Amino acid sequence: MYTEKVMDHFSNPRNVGEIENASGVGTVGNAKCGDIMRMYLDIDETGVIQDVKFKTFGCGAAVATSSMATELVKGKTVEEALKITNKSVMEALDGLPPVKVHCSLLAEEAIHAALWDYAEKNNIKIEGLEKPKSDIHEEEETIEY
Amino acid sequence: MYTEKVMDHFSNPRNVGEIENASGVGTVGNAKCGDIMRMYLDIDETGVIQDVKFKTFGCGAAVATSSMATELVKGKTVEEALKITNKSVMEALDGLPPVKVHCSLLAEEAIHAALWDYAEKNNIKIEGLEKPKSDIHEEEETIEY
Amino acid sequence: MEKKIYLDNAATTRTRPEVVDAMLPYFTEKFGNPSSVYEFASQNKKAVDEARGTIAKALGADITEVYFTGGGTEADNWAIKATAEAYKAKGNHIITTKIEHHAVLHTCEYLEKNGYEVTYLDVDEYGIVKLDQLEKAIKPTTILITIMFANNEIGTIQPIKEIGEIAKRNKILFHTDAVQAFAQVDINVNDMGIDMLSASAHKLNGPKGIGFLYIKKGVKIRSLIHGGAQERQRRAGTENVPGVVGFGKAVEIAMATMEDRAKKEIELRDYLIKRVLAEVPYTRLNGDRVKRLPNNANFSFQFIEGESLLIMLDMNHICASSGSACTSGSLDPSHVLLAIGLPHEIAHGSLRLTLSEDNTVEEIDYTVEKIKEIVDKLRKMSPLYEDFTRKR
Amino acid sequence: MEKKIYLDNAATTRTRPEVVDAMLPYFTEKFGNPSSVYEFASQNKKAVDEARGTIAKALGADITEVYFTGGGTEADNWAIKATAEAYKAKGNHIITTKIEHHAVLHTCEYLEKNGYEVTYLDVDEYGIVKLDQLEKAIKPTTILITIMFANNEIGTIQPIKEIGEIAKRNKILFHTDAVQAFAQVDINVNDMGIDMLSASAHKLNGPKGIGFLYIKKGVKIRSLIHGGAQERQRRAGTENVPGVVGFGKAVEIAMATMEDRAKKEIELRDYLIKRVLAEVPYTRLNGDRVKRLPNNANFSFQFIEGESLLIMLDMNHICASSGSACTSGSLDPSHVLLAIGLPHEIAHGSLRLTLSEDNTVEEIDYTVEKIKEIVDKLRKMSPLYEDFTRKR
Ligand SMILES: Cc1ncc(COP(=O)(O)O)c(C=O)c1O
Ligand SMILES: Cc1ncc(COP(=O)(O)O)c(C=O)c1O
Repeated sequence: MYTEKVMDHFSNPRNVGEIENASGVGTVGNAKCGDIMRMYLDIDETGVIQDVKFKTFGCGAAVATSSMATELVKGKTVEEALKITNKSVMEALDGLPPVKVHCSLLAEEAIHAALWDYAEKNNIKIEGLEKPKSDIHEEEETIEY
Repeated sequence: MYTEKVMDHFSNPRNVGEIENASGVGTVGNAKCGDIMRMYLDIDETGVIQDVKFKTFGCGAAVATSSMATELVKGKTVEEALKITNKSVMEALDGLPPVKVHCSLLAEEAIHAALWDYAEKNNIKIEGLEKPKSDIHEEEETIEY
Repeated sequence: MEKKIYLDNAATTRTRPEVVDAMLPYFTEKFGNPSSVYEFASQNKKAVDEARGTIAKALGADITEVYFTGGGTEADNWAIKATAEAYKAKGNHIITTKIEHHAVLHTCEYLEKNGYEVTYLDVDEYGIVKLDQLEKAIKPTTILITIMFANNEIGTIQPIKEIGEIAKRNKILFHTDAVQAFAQVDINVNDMGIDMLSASAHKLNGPKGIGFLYIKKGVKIRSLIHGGAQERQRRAGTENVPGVVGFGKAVEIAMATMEDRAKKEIELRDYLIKRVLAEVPYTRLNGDRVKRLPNNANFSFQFIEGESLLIMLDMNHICASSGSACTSGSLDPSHVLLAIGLPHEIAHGSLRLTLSEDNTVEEIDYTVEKIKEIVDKLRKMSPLYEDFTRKR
Repeated sequence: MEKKIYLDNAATTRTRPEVVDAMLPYFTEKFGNPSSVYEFASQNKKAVDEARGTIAKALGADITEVYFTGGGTEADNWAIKATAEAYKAKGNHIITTKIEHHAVLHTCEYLEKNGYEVTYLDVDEYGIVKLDQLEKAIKPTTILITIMFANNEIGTIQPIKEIGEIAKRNKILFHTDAVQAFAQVDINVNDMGIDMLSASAHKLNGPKGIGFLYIKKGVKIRSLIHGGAQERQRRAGTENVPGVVGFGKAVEIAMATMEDRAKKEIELRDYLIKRVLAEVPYTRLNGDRVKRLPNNANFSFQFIEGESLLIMLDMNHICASSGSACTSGSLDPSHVLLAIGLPHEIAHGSLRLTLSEDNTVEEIDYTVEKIKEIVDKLRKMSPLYEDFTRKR
C-alpha cells in the first residue's frame, strides 16, 4: 500500500517531539477524522527555521507526511517554508495512495498553522499566509476506563 | 436419478414391438410433451391378454414404465388389466423421480386406450373403462432435412 | 469406472491441473483477506489484480473495468438488473433475444414483472439475430440491448460488432453474455462496441463459482450485491482469492492456446458432423455451419427422444447433453431449438456434443458408432418412426 | 518471510488442509456439472447434497432448507432484498441494528432508497440489542427483523432466542447474519425461532466464495439471482462443487471440534485480555465480557490511531485488524464502536485480535509485548497524549 519512503518515515519518523518555548506551534486536523498533527518551529531572528519537531495522531501516511514535512522545512526561511505544498511532501515520499492524499494536505496546513502562530506571537505579517482553517474544532468528550 | 429397476427396464425393455392384427391398439401422449406410448394387445376369446407389445417415444422413465406395464398386463384378464394403475407401475419399478411421475400415468392411459380400442372393435362395453382422453392431439408439422 | 468420453464442455470443463496448482497456495498458505492492511494479505490483493490484468488484456480492456462475481449467472443478473435500475429515468425498455441463456431470460422476465418492457428478438433458422429487427425494436425508452455472444446449445456466434454499432449509434448500452465465447473466440470490447460482458471461469477450464462482469469505464450501473468496499465498491463480499487466481491462470492458458485449440477442435468437430450427417439418416445439424463455436455440434435425430439417447450414451460412458445442462430434467424442449423453428417432437430429439482439445479421433469414432446403434435401437421402439415408415 | 502470528481470524481463516483435500478431486477428476444427467456428473450432485446435509444437521434444519450462495454477503443481500420484495404487499418496514455488517447495513440503505423504511436499533455499551426497543419498534408494516448473531468487530453475541420469540409472537420473519457465529457457537434454528440465517465458509476454515442461506420451509422469498433451476430453483448458477464440498468438510470438522476449540480459544483470549488490560494503561475492552465469541478480543488504546498500530504490528509479523477488514482504508471510524458509545478519537484507536485454536501462549505473550512497545511509541508521538499529560 505505501511506498518504501513512506514506510521508512513511518517506522523511523524524523524530528518527533516537542520544542520548549517554540517560536510557533500549530495543531491541525481533528480526532473525528482520525488525524491530528502538531508542529513546533524554532525560528531564529533572521527568519530561518533552525529546528522543527512534530507530534501526530494518525495513520501511517499521517505520520510519514509529518516526518517528511519537518525534514523539508528544516533550515528553510519562513518564505521558503511557505512554498512547501502538499504536492511537494507527497513527491518527496514517492506518492501516497489516493485515500491518503488528505494527510499531505494536513502536513501543509500544519506548517502554515505553526507559521501563523509564529507571526501572531511576533506581531508580524507573513506575505501570502492566511489563517489556517483546520484545527481541532471540537474537543471530544473523554470516557472513563 | 433412476432406480435399478427403471434402468433395467430401460436398457432391456420387455415386449418391444408391434402385433399384426392386434385385438386392441392404443396410442397416448403427444410429441409436444416429449412422450408418446403405443400399446398393442392380443386378447383371446376368454378375455385373457395373451400377448402385449409396445413402442415408446420418450425419456428413460417413459420407456421403463411402458415396459413394466406390458409385463404387468401380460396374462391378465381384461378386468384385471383395468385395475393396473400408475401407482402399481411405479411401485413395480421401485419408484420414479417426482418430475417423471407423469410417465407412469401415460402407461396407465396406454393400457386403457388399447382396451378401449379392443372394446370398440368387438363392440363390447368394458365395465369401468372410459374413453381415454389423452392422445396425440396435434400432428406436428414435419420439417425437411 | 471405465474411461469416459467427455463431450459436454459447454456444460462445464475439467479444471486444468496447472490452474489448480496456481490456486493451491491461496487456500492454506496465502489465505489472507485482500482487504487487510498487513503485508501477508496485501500479496493476495496483488494476486487478484494480476488475474484481473490477465483478463482485461484478453478483452482489450482496462484493468479497472473487470469486476469479479460469483459466476456467469450473477454477472448476467448484475448487468441487466443494475442497468435497468440505474437508467430507470431514461426508459424501461430492454431488447434481448429468444435464445439467451436462462440467466438472461429469467432476469428479463423478472424485470417484466417489475414494470419493464422486454422485446425478445427472433432469430433465423441458424440462430442468428436479425439486425433489421433489432433496429426496428429500438424505442426512445430503450436502455439496454443484451444479446449473447455465442449460444450455449447450438453454438451460433452473433454479429456482435454490428450489434455494438447499432447500440452505439442509438446511444443504448450493450451487454453481451460471453460465457460460452470468452477465451474461445477473439473478443475486443472496444472494437466491438461492448459496454458490458459476462463470463464464467468453469467454461474455460477454470474453477466453478467465479465469473466476472466487464463494465466499460463511464457506464453507470448500480451494485447487485451490497456490503463491503470490494471490487471498487461495486461488488461486495470477501474476494474468492483462489477462484480469482485460478480464473486468471485459466485465461492465461486459454488465450495462449486459443488459435491452436480452435483449429484442432474445428477439425474434430467437422469430422464428427460429417460422419453423423452421412451415417445417421433423418438427422439435421442445428445452428450455423460456419458462425459457430469451434467445439459445438448439435444434432436433431428425428423420431427419438433426447433423454433416452443421453442415458444410453451414458451407459456407454459418453457424457453428452440435450438442452442446456441446467434445464435438463425439465419437460419442455429447448427454447433455443424452438426459436430456430424446430417442431417440438424434433426439438425433443436433440443432442449436443461439445468437444475439448483433449478429445481424440478415436473417441469421436467410438461415439459415432454408438450414436448409430442407439438411434437405431430407439427408432425401432418409436411409434413415430413406425408411423413414418408405414406412411412411406 | 519470518513466521507470522495470525490474529485476524474474523477477517478470514486458513483453509484446512483436510478441506482442500476434500475439494481437490472435484476440480480435475469429478468435474462434471451436477445438473447433467449422466452418471459421471450425478455423483457431484450427491456430493453437493452430502455437504448440504452436514450443514443442515449443524443448524438442526432440514436438508431442503439450505441454499448455497457465493458467500455471506450474497446470503445477506438475498435474505433481505428478496423478503422485502416478497412481502411488499404486507408492509415496507424492516428492523435491524446499528452494528450490523455492511452486507446488511448497505442492503438496508439500498432498500430505504427504494421506498422501504428501516429502523436501526441502538445497542447498549456492550453491543447488545435492547429487547424492549425492539418490541417498541415493531409496527403493523414490519415484515422483517434482521439482527446479527454475533458481531464481527467486538464479538458480542445477541440474545437470538429472545429475538426469535419476539419475532414469532409478532408474526414477523427473523433473519440472522451468523457469518461470525456459525459453527463457533451452538445454533439451533428451530429452538431459536430463526427463519433465515446467513453463513460463509471462509470464516470457519473453509474456502472463500461460498456461503449459504438457510430458509425455513414455508418462508416465501424470491430469488436474488435468476437463471437456471439450481438450488431448488431458488439460486441460479452452476454449483461451485469444490466450494460446496469444502464447506461441508469444514463444517463437519468445525462442529466436531467446536466444544474443545471454544474452550481453548476462550482460555487464550481471556489470558490476552487480562494481560493487555493490566499492562497497557488507558485501555479498554470493547464488547461484552461474557457474551462474546470465544476467539474475539477488541481493545481501544487511548491517544493512538489504529492504522499506525496495525502497521507496526505488521512490521513485527503480527496480523491484526482495526475496524472490519473490508472497510479498512476508509477514513471513518468503526460504526460498531461508535454505536457502543465510544467517542471518535477512541474508536480510531481500536485493535481487533481474533484467535484460532492454532495460536499459542507464546504467540500471545510476544504480541502483548509488542503491543506495549508500540502503544508506548505511538503515544510518545501523539499530540493527544501530550495534551493529556500536560493537563494532569
Ligand atoms: C451462455 C451462458 N450464460 C450464462 C451461463 C451461466 O453461467 P454460470 O452457470 O457459471 O453461472 C451459462 C452456463 O451455465 C451459459 O452457457
Ligand atoms: C458478520 C458478517 N457478515 C457478513 C460478512 C460477509 O461475508 P463474505 O465476505 O463471505 O461475503 C462478514 C465477513 O466479511 C461478516 O463478518
